[in-house]
Amino acid sequence: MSHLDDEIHMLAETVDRYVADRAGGRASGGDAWTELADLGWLLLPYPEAAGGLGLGAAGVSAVMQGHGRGLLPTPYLPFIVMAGGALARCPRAADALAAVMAGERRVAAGFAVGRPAAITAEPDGAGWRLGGTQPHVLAVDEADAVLVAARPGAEGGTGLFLVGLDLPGVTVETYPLPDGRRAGRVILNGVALPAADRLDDGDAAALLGDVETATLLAAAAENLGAMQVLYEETLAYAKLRKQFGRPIGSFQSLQFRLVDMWIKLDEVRSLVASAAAAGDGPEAAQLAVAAWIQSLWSGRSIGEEAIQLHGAIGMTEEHAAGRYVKRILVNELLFGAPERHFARYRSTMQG
Amino acid sequence: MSHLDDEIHMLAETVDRYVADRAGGRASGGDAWTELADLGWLLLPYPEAAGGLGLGAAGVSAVMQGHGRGLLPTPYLPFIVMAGGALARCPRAADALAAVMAGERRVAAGFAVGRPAAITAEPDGAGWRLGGTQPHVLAVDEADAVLVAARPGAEGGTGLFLVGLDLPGVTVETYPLPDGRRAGRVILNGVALPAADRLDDGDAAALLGDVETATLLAAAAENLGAMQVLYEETLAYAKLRKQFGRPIGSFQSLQFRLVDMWIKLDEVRSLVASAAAAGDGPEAAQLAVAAWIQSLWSGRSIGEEAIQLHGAIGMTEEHAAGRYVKRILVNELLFGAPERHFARYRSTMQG
Amino acid sequence: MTMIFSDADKAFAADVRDYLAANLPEELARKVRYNQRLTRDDYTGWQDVLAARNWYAVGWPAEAGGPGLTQTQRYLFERAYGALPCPHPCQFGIAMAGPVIFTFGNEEQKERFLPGIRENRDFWCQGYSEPGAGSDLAALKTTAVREGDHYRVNGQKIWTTWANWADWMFCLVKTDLQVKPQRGISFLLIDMRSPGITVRPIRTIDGDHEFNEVFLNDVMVPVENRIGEEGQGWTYAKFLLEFERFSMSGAARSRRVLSEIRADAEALGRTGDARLAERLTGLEIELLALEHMELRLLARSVGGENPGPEASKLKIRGTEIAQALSRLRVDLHAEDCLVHSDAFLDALEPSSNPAAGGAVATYLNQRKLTIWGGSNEVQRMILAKQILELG
Amino acid sequence: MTMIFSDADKAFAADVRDYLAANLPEELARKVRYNQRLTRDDYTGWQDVLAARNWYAVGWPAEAGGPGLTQTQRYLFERAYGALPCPHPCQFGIAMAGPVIFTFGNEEQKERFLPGIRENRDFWCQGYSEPGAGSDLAALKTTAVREGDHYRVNGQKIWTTWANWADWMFCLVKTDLQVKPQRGISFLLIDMRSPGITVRPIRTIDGDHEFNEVFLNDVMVPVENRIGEEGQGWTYAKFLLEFERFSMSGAARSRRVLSEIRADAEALGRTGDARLAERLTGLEIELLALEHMELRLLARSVGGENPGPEASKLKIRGTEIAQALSRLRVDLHAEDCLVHSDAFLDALEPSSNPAAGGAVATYLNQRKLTIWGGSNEVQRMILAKQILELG
Repeated sequence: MSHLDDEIHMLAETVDRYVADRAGGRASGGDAWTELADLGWLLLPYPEAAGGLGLGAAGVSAVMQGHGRGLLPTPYLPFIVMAGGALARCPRAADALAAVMAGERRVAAGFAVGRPAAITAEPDGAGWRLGGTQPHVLAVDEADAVLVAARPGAEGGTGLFLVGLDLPGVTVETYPLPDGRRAGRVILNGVALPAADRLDDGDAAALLGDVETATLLAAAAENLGAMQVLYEETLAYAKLRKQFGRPIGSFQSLQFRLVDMWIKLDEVRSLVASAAAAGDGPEAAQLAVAAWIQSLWSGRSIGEEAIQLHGAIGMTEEHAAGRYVKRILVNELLFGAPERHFARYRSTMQG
Repeated sequence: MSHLDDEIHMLAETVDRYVADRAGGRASGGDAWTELADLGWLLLPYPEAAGGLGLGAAGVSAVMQGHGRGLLPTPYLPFIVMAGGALARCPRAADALAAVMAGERRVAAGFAVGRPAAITAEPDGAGWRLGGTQPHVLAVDEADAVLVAARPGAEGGTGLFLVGLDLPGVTVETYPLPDGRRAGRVILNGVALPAADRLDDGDAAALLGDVETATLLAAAAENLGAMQVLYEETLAYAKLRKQFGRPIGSFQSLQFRLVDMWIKLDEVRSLVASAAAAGDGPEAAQLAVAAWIQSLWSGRSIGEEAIQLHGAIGMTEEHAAGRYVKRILVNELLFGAPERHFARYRSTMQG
Repeated sequence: MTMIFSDADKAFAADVRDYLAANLPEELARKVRYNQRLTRDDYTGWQDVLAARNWYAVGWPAEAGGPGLTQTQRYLFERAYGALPCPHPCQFGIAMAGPVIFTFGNEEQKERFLPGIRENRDFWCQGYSEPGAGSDLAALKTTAVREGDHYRVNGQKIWTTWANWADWMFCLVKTDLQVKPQRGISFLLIDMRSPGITVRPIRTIDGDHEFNEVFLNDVMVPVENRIGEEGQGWTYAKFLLEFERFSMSGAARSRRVLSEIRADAEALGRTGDARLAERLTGLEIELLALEHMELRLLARSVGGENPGPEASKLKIRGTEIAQALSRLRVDLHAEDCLVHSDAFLDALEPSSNPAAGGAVATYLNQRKLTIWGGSNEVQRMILAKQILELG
Repeated sequence: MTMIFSDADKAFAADVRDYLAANLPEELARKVRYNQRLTRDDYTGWQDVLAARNWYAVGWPAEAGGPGLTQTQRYLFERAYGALPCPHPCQFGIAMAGPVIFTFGNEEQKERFLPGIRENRDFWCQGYSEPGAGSDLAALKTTAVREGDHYRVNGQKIWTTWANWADWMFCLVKTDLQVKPQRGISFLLIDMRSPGITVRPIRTIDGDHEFNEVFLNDVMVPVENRIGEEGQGWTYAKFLLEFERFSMSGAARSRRVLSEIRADAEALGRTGDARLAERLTGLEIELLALEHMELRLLARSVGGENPGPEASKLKIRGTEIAQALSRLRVDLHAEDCLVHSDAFLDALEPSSNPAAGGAVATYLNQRKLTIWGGSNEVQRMILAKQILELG
């Protein structure tokens, strides 16, 4: 086992404990984000040179699986993987990244996977003036700034701008997502920024592509965590619940469906594990996209089966099944259905 | 029950007896086509005004279900439904149709469903000169003529030409289809025809569209007959065959699969019955196309399940399952996969 | 096998269509169209519109005070009804309590209960399921002990749709614990205002409240509220099941939903999306097959044959198709579905894409279709045993 | 969990790839590429090429005379092998008879049989299935009665692949009819030239002849041809099963078929077909998931853990994907698949679209994948019991 494998293994154990503590009501009661900072998770994916722990996709995958298993509300994905991931790829964003890693600054992600930038940036003297509406910015009500992707004037390409939410011209309208997480529309109305707040090196398209890949893998890992619970709960329920005088798990047609759930879970688990271990490069990107697509195929099917096999109890708000199903569904709506990523997948194929 | 219903009911009983006789080795031993003529089946679909029995699609459906159940080799579909159906729609083809109905002339179908005409016709004095190759002409080795669709010179549209197979310039290369039926390539090399052998009234496109719809319904009915046998054989086998000390039909997962086969069969049966009873018009065309598509969806699934549930025995040439599966598969290859007909289906939709 | 409609039938269908179209309030149609939540008043107000033509208890024979429609007219009624965004009328009185009462009740019971159901004065709910006894009625635990001219009822019902709105509940209870379950169950009508009844809401994953738990604690039910004989409740419940399955294809509703999704796709400029067009066409053909399965079964029951257990196929395919449509709507609207709010679902707040507003809630809500009314697994068991005769 | 290949491993993979590419005859590659039928000489000729590098018995440990590859090298070998249109080597000697002999056989048996298998001199077949006993070995009926230093064997085997070509058959027989089946079965090696053996061909729906019935009529088998103890045959058969499932994913072959279909689609100018592109991409991702499930299981067995019953998942998904690919090829070539002839399949006749020529026969042939080697239903039963622990 390599050194990295060791660290990831230890991290996964910490995540398990953290999730179990929160599930068991043993959460600290303090600010969850501060807890994550104390655990070192905010540093975890970034390169050691930048002050991070260098655990990359493997580390993110472990933390995100925990988010899925425990349905954690902390915005690790948008703040650390998306916004922080973009900052870590911008040479001039070292200060902002350091503040993110320290938990001092909470930056939301003002860009969407697979969608062109919704914001425009017009040159304005030495600086910029931003306008437009960015929908579905996750956890923006917990952020103090948003990193937006914008189309800069006539020059083309995509720019990355760090926008404080307290700036004049910034409005945020928040709303609950179907799974209970919160998001918001960020409306920029002629927001003036100094030149220094544009953080990319001329065109952010390529780095945003990498961030999107990392986002898909992180979301796949979260889905994996969620569907693992769905599978385990359904299997346990099938052994317990009796109908017609027998445990329903003794009916062969249900056994086969549970076996298929187990296989679908294993397909996601295998792709997420390989993608997380693959480092960089086209094979890693291919595995990440495949992991995301498979996580939706498997997630839909495991989720629907989990509700069906639980019967009416699975339909209730009190039971956990629905919450897990909604988490996976909302992730799909946020990051894009399988077929929307087929072209991306094909573009990563070699030979 | 209407008069037509009565006649169809009697016809279906005759078809059942005919199929049972042939399956039981009680076939006459004479020429099968002459038998069909004696039974009146060659007259059956055509209007009474043309000397037919006026039983239309309902009559064809009954005869074709028998072809499917009994895997009859007689080329009723290409000769009576396709070529004869086209002749019946050509005002100047009364003589040819009469000869077909009498069993005196056997005309193969030189056109394919959903494909443009493969033959060209150049004006040549008062007549025409035909060239090109028509592939996959069913049972052409039993025919003495072929009714070809051809693109006539500069005038556009589609013409219908009756071509004797003994004419100079006509070559036929026959081959077996994967299900054992025979087809052939008809190669026309400057075949000279008098003007009178062009049978359509200027453009045959619309009438060929109607013939195609009738062909799809007839082929759906044949598929229905075939999958009915597959279902019945599989159900019977599941009750008989023991594994792990119990009939395999007592295993719940198999029971559910058999139920799904039964439902899929019923879906085809319902659409074929409604389409056959619907007369003419857009609703009839819509039902016919839907019946064809459903017959492939159900047919694939019932066929694959029939082989799987029979186990290795279903893989053998001696067992009937494979022959039925191949009949349905070859029909699909001849007349086009489901998605190829989606546009046709949509064009028949009202509102 | 053919189903040809007479001129009288066609005129009837036109009458239904015209009356419904003229009397469906615009605001209510909008709520149904966009899958917003309906209130008790939405339902009862609309059912009054139906009752005014005696079309609320539309399936009842004339002897029971119903319109006495033929099977063909019933079919045409459902088709016309499904084509418009009308609320699905509450079924527990008209399709369940009513038929049991007019088939197995005595004259006094018929006079007492049927008018209130037919005229939409009483709101009914169904007390079948219990914790641990869903599709398996043999496991019922609620008891009714005879004490003079009353039963003392104790137990708990669950998944009781609209118990919170109901005036009456028809209920399966155990009156004999000694015999095998099929012989010891009775069918009681219980006034929901009786002392000892507590209704507790169950919220579902779509955030809605239609299910309830009903706790029965020493509830005294007059013996005259028992339908039929003591111990025969199982028979009456079975009698209802086949009716229920026959009406559970939901084909007319699915036909409407399909056309709404197509309209939404056009409004969103997505007609050129080949994958979407294929999914729509594919579902359209599946639905056509369902409709013609239903028509054939109908044609046979016109001929006097009881649909019997075969009707399970309609429930299976109908619910599968309805669920597929609810998923297709989510896929069509994609991220537009994210802006979800109870205020929209309760019709308090407008939305820029209202068709997306209720899409997720409907997708989640429709998961129930394959669970309730006898889960689809139970339907397949019925077909395997009773039609395929697999042991 | 990571699988990083050492430089030595990479060099090994390159060596395999280069050797196979240099020694695969063009005509043979073409036959495999176009799903034409292979003769016994096609197989044995190619297996000689493998045996020349001791790569026919590629999975054997060094003690048994095999190459003693690590699990990682095995995986790399399969991957390189599957990438080329090489015939699938006959498995019954190298993957079944061999491992049982070198694991449970005595020294004399090892010396007598292993070299012939390893060096591709003896052609083996497998005598497990009987009429009425396919995946259910407890129902075996073939008997072996001890008479001095021989067994007298009577019975019938069925679905015996290549019995018509075989020199030897390994065979499960009943040596004790009194005990329960799991204790009364023995494992015999039978010379196919023994008097009393009759082989009758079974033609399959694709027109091929690879299955046979084998009738055993008073066949005298020396006791020294029994492997291991009398009555322990069930144990040896079970030992083989997990190996078999592990090798039954067919992922490498499916990867090759997928790239062939993509090449065919390009040759036919169908790259713009969105539906085709989606099906290809979808299957490609399913296959990638299969490959990584396999890699993970491999990584664990590198760590010393037996793959165990989990390997059933590879058999299930691998065969499902292979069947889907065989269907996709038929759909791609559509009516071009109609021109079917035994002459083409036997490589006697050219075709204008050779990729279509064997498409239907292959689709039909591949139906066997989910039936044999323990049907996929049996695999699911194994997983339900042994992994999910469902009673």
